[in-house]
Amino acid sequence: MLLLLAITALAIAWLRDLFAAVMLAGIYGLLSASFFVSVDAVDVAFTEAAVGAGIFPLLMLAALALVGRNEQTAYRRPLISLLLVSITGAALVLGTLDMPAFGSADAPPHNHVAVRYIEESPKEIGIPNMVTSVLADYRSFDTLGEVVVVFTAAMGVLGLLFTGRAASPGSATERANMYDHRVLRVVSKMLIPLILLFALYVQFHGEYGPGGGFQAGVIFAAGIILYAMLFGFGNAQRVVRPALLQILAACGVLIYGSVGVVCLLSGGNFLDYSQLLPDPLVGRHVGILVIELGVGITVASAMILIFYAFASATVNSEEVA
Amino acid sequence: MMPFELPPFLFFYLAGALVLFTSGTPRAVLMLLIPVVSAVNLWLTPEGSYGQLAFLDLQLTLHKVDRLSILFGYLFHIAALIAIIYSLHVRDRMQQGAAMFYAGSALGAVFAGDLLTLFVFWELLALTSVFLVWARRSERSYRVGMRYLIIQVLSGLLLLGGIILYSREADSLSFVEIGLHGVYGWLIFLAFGIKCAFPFFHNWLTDAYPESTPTGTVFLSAFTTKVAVYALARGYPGTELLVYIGAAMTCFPIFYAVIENDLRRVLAYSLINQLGFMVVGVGIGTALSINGAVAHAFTDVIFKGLLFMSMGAVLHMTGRINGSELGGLYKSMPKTTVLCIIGAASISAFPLFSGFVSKSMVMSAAIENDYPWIWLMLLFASAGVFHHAGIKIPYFAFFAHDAGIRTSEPPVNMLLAMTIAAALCVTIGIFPEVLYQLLPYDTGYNPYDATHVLAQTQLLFFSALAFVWLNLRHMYPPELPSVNLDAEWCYRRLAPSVLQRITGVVVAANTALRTSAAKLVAWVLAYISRHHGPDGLLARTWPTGSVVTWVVVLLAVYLSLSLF
Amino acid sequence: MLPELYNYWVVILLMMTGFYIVIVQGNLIKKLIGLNLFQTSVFIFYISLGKVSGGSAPIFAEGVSSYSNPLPHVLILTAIVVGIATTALALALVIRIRNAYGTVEEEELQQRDLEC
Amino acid sequence: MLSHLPILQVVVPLLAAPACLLLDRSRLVWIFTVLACGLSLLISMLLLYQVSQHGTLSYDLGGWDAPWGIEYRIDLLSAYVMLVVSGIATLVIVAAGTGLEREIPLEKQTVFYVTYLLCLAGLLGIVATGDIFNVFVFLEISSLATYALIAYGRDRRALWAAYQYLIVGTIGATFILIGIGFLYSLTGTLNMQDLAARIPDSAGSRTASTAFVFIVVGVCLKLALFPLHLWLPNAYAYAPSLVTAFLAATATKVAVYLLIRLHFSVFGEQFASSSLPLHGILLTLGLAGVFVASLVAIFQPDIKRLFAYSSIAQIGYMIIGIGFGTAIGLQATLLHLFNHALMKGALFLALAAVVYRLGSADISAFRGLGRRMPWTMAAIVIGGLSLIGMPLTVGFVSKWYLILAAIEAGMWPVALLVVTGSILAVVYVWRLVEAAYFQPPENELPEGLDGPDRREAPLTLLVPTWLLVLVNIYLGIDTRLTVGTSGAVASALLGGGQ
Repeated sequence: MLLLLAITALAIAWLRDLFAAVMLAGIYGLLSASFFVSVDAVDVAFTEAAVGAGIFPLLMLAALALVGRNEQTAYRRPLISLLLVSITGAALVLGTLDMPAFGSADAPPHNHVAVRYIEESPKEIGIPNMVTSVLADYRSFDTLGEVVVVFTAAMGVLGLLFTGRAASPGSATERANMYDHRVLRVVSKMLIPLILLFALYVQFHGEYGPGGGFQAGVIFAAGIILYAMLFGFGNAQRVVRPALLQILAACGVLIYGSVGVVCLLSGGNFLDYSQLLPDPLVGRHVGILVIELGVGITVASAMILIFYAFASATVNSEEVA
Repeated sequence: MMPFELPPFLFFYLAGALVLFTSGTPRAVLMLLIPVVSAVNLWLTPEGSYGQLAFLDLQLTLHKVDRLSILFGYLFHIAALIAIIYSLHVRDRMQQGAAMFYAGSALGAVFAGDLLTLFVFWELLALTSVFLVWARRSERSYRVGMRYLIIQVLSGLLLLGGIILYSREADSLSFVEIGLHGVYGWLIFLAFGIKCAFPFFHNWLTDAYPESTPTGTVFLSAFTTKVAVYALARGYPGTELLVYIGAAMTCFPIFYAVIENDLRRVLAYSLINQLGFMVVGVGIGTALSINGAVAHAFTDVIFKGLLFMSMGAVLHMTGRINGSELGGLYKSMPKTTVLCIIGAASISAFPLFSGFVSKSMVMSAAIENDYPWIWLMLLFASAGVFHHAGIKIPYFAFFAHDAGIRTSEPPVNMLLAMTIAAALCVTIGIFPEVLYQLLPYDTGYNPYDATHVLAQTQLLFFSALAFVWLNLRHMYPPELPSVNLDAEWCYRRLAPSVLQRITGVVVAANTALRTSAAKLVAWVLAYISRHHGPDGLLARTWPTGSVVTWVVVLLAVYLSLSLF
Repeated sequence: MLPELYNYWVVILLMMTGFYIVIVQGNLIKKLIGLNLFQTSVFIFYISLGKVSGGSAPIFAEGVSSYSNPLPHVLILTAIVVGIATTALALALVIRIRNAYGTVEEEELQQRDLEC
Repeated sequence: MLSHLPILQVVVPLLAAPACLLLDRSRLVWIFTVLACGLSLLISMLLLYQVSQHGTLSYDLGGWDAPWGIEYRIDLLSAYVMLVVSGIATLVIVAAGTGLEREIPLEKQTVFYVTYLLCLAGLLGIVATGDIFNVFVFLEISSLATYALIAYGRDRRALWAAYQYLIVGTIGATFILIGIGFLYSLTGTLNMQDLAARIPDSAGSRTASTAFVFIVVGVCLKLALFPLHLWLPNAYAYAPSLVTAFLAATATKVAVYLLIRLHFSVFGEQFASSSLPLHGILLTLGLAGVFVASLVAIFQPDIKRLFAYSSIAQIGYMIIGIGFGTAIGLQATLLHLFNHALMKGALFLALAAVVYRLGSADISAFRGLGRRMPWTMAAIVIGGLSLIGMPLTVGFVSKWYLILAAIEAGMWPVALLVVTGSILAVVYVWRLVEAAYFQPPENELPEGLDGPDRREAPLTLLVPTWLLVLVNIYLGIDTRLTVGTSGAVASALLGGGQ
């Protein structure tokens, strides 16, 4: 598995065609996702599949459409760089020689903080998925930060690209590239509601199985993006307006944050859900649900916003040209 | 007694700030009032330390009054007042504001109770004074001011370095006798030396002072170097090295002064020469000699101020200052002429004039302490002074052949300032006790004994005779000021050619040294700009890859350093 | 020793490949792919840390006593999100660069800056 | 509510950001942003007071105890840095009220303010947290926001600069992440205090050394230590002027904070100096930075770039202070951290005023500026004097301690080089003064005709600038606050860590 990964990586380095490189990067994402499954990191695998094999290549392709797929072949002192990189790699290999062996159960990471997560979290939090417990409760502030990172990126992209102009209906750009594929359109018309449903399932199932707000948000976004690709951005933007998305993205963060503030007002520390309701365990449940919802909303709307921004950049650059 | 213990610099700084925002009569009144108020304040301040202040982990004393500092305090007040009167007609906010700040800084430095405060005012002195040079607002004065500033700041940096070392060594910052011990002693010595225009560090003075405005030079001549003398008197009394340095300072400017055509530059050289007497006095280090040095500083400020003022008046009225272009001005500026002659008599140490009273103390101290050679040098220098400052200045400006310039007396305020200075010169000359009372030590010295008076008069008489004779024979041509003839007649034993050659060699060596230094600097600059200039290797915009390369390199280096 | 640390070495290999791409390639998009490789290698590193032999996925189930460590998983979830957020922003930058300069090759960028 | 101050410090700007987006009118957004920044400044003052009265504060997020949950930990050092960051942020945002209109189109201003608040929240989060992974998260928030802010610059080179910074910054952050991973594999914890307790057990292991190396390199990238500084000049030069003012005064300072925190509080001085000849490296690189950057600054025609290079040089001084490895050296670093924020904040704000009026920060724009914009130019001069290290300004205080530290450590040449570096600063500051006061303006306007570029900068720009300048002078004379605080912090950090 890892060997495959390494080969893919080298192939990416070798390839000149950006399009192929992006595709390989997608495959690389899938491969690493399956590696994550093989080492029991199902949540991570799910996310990596959605991101590495989904959103990442999608964004890359959208950008490539604007930038062009051909790369120039001028390399900068490849030999020296190769040498440098190899030396550093060798030094690193030396540096890892006394690392705890792979999978050994008595390595320090497994015997300190993690013990409590594994042994106590089903009782303390009351949900089986320990990753969700840690993510949404023990270290929920990190997750708030993570949502804010997505929000920040969306804001950055917005500031950079978005002009606020929707493509005027009926213009040439209205018809998306894949508009002519009738079969695709019919199939996806049926598929998109399913995708959205699945997103909702992932959203609310996160406590029990792999999944949660982030994955759900990504999937939801993927559904909308698919719609946009097939039916044109103008149509998509009429269905889900960018202004609304901005508000939603902000609201998601605010929902998350206000849960924290409510906890604070009801006498606990920031994000201490046990204060939300008289029964601390139920309170935790509610807290986790609400913040996961916030995560989902922000991630979905941020991803769609980013995609819209890329799309509108396409439209604009075509108009300029 | 709170209100009477304010440090004097506060008054001047306040005045400086106000001057920037006022004009006309209020400004004039303000500028005149401030030194008076400040002087009264100083008069009422008993000796002691005031304005203690904790800075960093150090104890600072902003304001410390003792006998040495108070003498300079009075001196600077007098000088400031005279210079202010002299410059009342000037309508230039920047110049007058800077002058007030400058005088204030000098006072601050003199009353600084610790070295760090001294350093602060030392730098402020440099910063504020440079505006007086720039006030002439010409390209040349800008360049000169720049050089001046660099050297002054350098002196400050040396001082700071010395102070830091000193504070570690002595664990205190109070400004007491330092002496040439260790690196810090030398650093501080050098810093003081630069400001005091020691040989090889004197160029800033002769460079900058003649380039300032007519009024600016009067201020400049009073403060900077005297602060340095004060600092030397406090930090390095009795350092023998100073005797030799001082002696050199008295002699070498004479060569330059004699060949110089710009009369204010002549005065600048003679300023260095007078400083030499003070430095010798400090270096000998006995009560008498220190008294002499301090007293000479006192009188020098006034008579040198008077001379600069009279030359300033000439420049102000005629727009010319080169000896070769002037002459015959006594017809149109008789009062200025008389005042200038009083100044000339003082600097030449005529009995009954102030220079005699103070200079003779240093000379006596040199004899008493077995420095016969030094005494001889000082004697030679005295004669030289008489020649270039006492005779040359008034003669070429006001007499000599008539250059045909017809003008009038300078403005009343200028005349008034000069009159006050002249009156002081004469008063001190006749009643030296007034000055002696103020001196740090009580020595009961009497300048008017027969030997002194006789020796001095004899010297002066022969010099004058020589000059007159030369002139009658038309052998002292003002049109060719670079020909140096006077020394031959002062000291017949020295052949004129030898002297001329020495002068030539000194000047040539100096020039050669400077050009090669300039070349070196230019080369270094070119080298630096090749790499650091906007398109140089180190300033270029680099591609992302090379930035990352550095990351990798650093990572590898760190790793190998930490693993092996 | 080899099988025990094999994972880390592959991680290092991936990391260095990513680096190599970032250093050598002049194309801004290719650099991003390289950066992504580099980041992913770190994910693999973390997840490898969390593996416990014989453990199962950290979702509570009756009768399972040994789980893999959930903490690295949580951290990497965050890191993946951070990674994609960075990529999105970077791509937006690349698009703007392309619009402003007309190229995404670094050498040409440098030349065009020198021209003006 | 007072017990919640540590979290409020971060959460206020963090949540103000999305709330800002909901307001639509840009004037309203500005007022809101100013309020949010002002509030966080107030909180940071209260925090500093609390910490100085009651000692270190600890705050468990989500109510979970420290090694399991995320802990916020405010000691004197973090309170001190947060005060700098939020203070500068507030002043800059006040100035943005009018200063922004010429640099960023109106329709993008809302998003700009949102990003600004996010950046502030990220920076404060880095400083406040006691959890090493949380550092990474907030580092990324602030970094992403920074990249976006830089890209707002009008010059197209801003884009490329932002891209470069993004690549380099991401590598830096990922390095830190790798370092965290190594540490975790060694100790099983992410809490800084817990780490500090557990690292000595595994001192000498290669893993620990490797972790340290990764973290140091990563942080050095962020703080633009020579030779990893290549991203900085362009980023600062082409970003909008106000952004530059904010970043120059805060971002690198937070990076320096991070270096100090990780070096002294997590790894501990003993480990750090035994695993790497770090002191030597830091001294060498710091000095190299001072000289190379100062020399480059001397020749720069673009004044923003000039001051960007001078920032690199000043960072060099801070690093030198750490490199001595003594309490007084560290104190010098902390002083300079604070003081440099003050002076660079003032300088870049004044530059923003110049750009606002003249549309350019080229040296030619400065000709005759002393008459056109006397207040702005005076601020630049005082800021420049501070940069040089003139007495009566804060610059002197930090240089003084730096030199003391050098002498105490017996490193004469270093002390001498520090002084020489100051002389280089004199030269580049002088170029500005010369242009402003001694050269005629490039295009002299007819007398009596008040063109738009003849006037002094608007008050909203001048007041924050002069506030900084006055603080600059005040703290240069009354040094109790800075010297006292930094002294206490330095001895606490070196006295076995907190």
